[in-house]
Amino acid sequence: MKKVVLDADEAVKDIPDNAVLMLGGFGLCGIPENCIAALVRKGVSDLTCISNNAGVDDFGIGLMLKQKQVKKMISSYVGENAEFERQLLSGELEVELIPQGTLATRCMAAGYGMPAIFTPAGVGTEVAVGKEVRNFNGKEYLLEYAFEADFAIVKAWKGDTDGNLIYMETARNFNPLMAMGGRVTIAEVEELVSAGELDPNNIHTPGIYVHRIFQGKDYEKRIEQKTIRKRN
Amino acid sequence: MKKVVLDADEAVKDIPDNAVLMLGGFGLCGIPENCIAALVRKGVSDLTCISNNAGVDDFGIGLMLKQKQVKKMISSYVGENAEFERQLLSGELEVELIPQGTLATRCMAAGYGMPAIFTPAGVGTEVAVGKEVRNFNGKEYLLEYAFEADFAIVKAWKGDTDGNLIYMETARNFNPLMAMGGRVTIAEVEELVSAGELDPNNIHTPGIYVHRIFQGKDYEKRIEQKTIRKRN
Amino acid sequence: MALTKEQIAKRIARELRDGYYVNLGIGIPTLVANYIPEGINVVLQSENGLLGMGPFPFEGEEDPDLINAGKQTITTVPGSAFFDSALSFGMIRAGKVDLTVLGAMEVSENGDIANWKIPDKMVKGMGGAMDLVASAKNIIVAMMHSNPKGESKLLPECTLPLTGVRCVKKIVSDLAVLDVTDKGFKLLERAPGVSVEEIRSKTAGKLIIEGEIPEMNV
Amino acid sequence: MALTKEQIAKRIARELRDGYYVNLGIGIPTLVANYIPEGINVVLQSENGLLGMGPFPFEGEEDPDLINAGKQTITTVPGSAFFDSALSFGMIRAGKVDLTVLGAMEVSENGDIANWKIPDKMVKGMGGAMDLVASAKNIIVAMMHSNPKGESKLLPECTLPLTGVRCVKKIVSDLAVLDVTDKGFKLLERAPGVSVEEIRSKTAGKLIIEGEIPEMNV
Repeated sequence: MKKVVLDADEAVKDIPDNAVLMLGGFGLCGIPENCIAALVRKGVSDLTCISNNAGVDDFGIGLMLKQKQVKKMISSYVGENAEFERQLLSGELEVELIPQGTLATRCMAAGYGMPAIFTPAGVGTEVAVGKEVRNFNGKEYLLEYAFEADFAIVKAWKGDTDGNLIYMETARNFNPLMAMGGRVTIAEVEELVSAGELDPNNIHTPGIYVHRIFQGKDYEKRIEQKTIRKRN
Repeated sequence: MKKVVLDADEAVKDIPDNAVLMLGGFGLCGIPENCIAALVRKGVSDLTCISNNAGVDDFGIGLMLKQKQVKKMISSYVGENAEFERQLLSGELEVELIPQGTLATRCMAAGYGMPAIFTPAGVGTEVAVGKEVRNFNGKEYLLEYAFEADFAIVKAWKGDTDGNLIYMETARNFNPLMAMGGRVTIAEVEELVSAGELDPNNIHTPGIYVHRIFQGKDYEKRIEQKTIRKRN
Repeated sequence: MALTKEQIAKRIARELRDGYYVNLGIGIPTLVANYIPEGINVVLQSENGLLGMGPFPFEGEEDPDLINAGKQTITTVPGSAFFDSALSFGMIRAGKVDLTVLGAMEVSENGDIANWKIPDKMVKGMGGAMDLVASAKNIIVAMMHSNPKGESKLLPECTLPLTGVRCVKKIVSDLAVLDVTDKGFKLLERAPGVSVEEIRSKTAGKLIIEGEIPEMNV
Repeated sequence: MALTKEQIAKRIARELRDGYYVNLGIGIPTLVANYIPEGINVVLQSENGLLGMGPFPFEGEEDPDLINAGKQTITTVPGSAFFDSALSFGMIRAGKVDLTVLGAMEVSENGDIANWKIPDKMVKGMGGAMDLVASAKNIIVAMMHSNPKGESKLLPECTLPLTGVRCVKKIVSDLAVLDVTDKGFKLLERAPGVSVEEIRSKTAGKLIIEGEIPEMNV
């Protein structure tokens, strides 16, 4: 069982054009920076990216958009990105917008072997168009299908050589859900340790869901909206 | 927000006859010993107990069975209990057997606000009788409904005054799932600490799911099957 | 005088009860955290995966791994917990969050809300708004009574694409506090110095006025 | 000579591949862990909520919080992880567990399995068996070829209440190794000294015999 790979380039080397990817992170928080850079270097194209957001013009998935590597985005919110807007309006890029909780739960569903879930989000709105509506206990729910990806790419704080992962604070977000939803799951971590060094009681993603892991480098961890309060 | 109660007796004092309870634990591992003892003392009756197992004759839910406090058990496995067998055969006790993963997921579903889930467990067996079967991608699944309980009673290793819980090893089992499935959730913990003393990154059950918490005492933590290997 | 945004937030803060778990949306709702009454403890939920959100950090103490649903740097309070986005929306769907406060472009007299999309404008997405409005057991909308063109945002029916249906329970606008009832908007309070007549004229949806309408205490 | 239980376990262990995640049921399957071939690393899953199950503890080192799905005291190996029972069955349903080994009372020629209930006997429940057989991508059954009365347990159709349908992929009995194919039980190997004729006579379901059937290497 050799899950450890050298670096991001090795981790993503067999991702083909037209692949469906899940990319963890919320905004620029907890995104797989090293793998995104490697995908940009590799120049793979026509990707479908399932990711809550689409980065900003010069960071995150925005870097892949700039290179026109993305055919379709499946996201809940895609603001803050001028190039994205240009491609969308020109028809170069397809976008499917999905409520955030639905997106999260559809990723989770795949990892739990549940083919579909019911959620009230979007009932009575354009999100419900063409979808099965079902009433349980007087409340209406949409049937939404599980998401699976060819490759899920996630970023964790710490990981071990067996693929167990621990995330930091709100950088957890979609990462453990997408880690479960990949046919092949790639994890980049800030610190890679030997199996046995992480507390088995505090693992967020059990290694069974992770196929490749490496210690990333040069994390920028850019802050999208720095908000502070004054010391008095 | 005062969640801390004095002891098990105070925690269970308003549980009425005919209540539907969830009780955490797998076998005798991670069971809410203090609350079970308090329920026995209180003498409440005609309970429906959702619990993976039914304890043994003189420990766990077996203590409530001996007092004839249980009307119905909803479990996946109910062996190792002679009094249980007697009551079942005499018709005093009703039993509903549910596949273990289905039971776990139905509890989880309530905590995730999902009214029903799909699982392949039991397709083509007597468990499927009367249930909706649905085909997704060529595989058949049963529609199973979420479980909610009037009271969920769980046991954790550590907890804080805001209700955040951490479980120890395999004593986690059904506890976090049932903690999410109770309209009122009672947690007994081996060690109760002040809010802020637990690492927020390692919480297994966020306090929002927990309504009452207390530090239990005199934990026996009985071992059901002591298995050892020889030192050579 | 119409309320300021801060005053709307302050009025909404008076709806908080001790022990509430609360989700505050972006904009005016975020300001509610600044006016939590003395003696009331609430826990703020951020739907990206946090219970126990604290104030913004001091300069130099920003943590890139610690942001709120508006992507702002934040802090935590003692007793906080992190979790993934599925559990976060799970607890919302399960009704564990006591109160959700969010903004709206339009609200209809039956409680429909539109706040995510304007036709012919770039659509950024609904984020977590559809999940929140479909799931929260108690939703208060913080909004201006009229749009910049002077048109009422409290309508018989929403004209914009909906975010959710029959879900808004209460509105606190710059002019009034209103309950959304089976029969329409029920006027509960007026902003200081604002007349019932002004509110009536700026409410396009059905307005129910019963008895004396007191002025808000802000 | 028919295989002993230990030999059945040893033969099944030869089906393990490096890196496999494996769930071993109670009884003979548990013994498989004792025969994992040199150079093969597998991770044992226990469906109550553990990946990385180790051997039984030494006397005095039992931990009541650390048990397996058979409720036995166990240990962990480096790289283990604990989780709740829903995630545990989630990873099973999602096909992340590579191999499940379990016992059976009956298997039918189309792969149905019965192993949880005997009519008119006290029913203890299916535990996790129905979830496992419905979800595992690769199921090997460890069983005696015949019951104590001498009746075949490899049948045209199961007579006992089913645990799962069309799910068993392979059987290792005390007499033979067989694949379960679309057309019936396909004989792959015989126990040392056991004739094809004996296997044929003790297999009530359809048996496919093609070419020479080698003896097992145990």
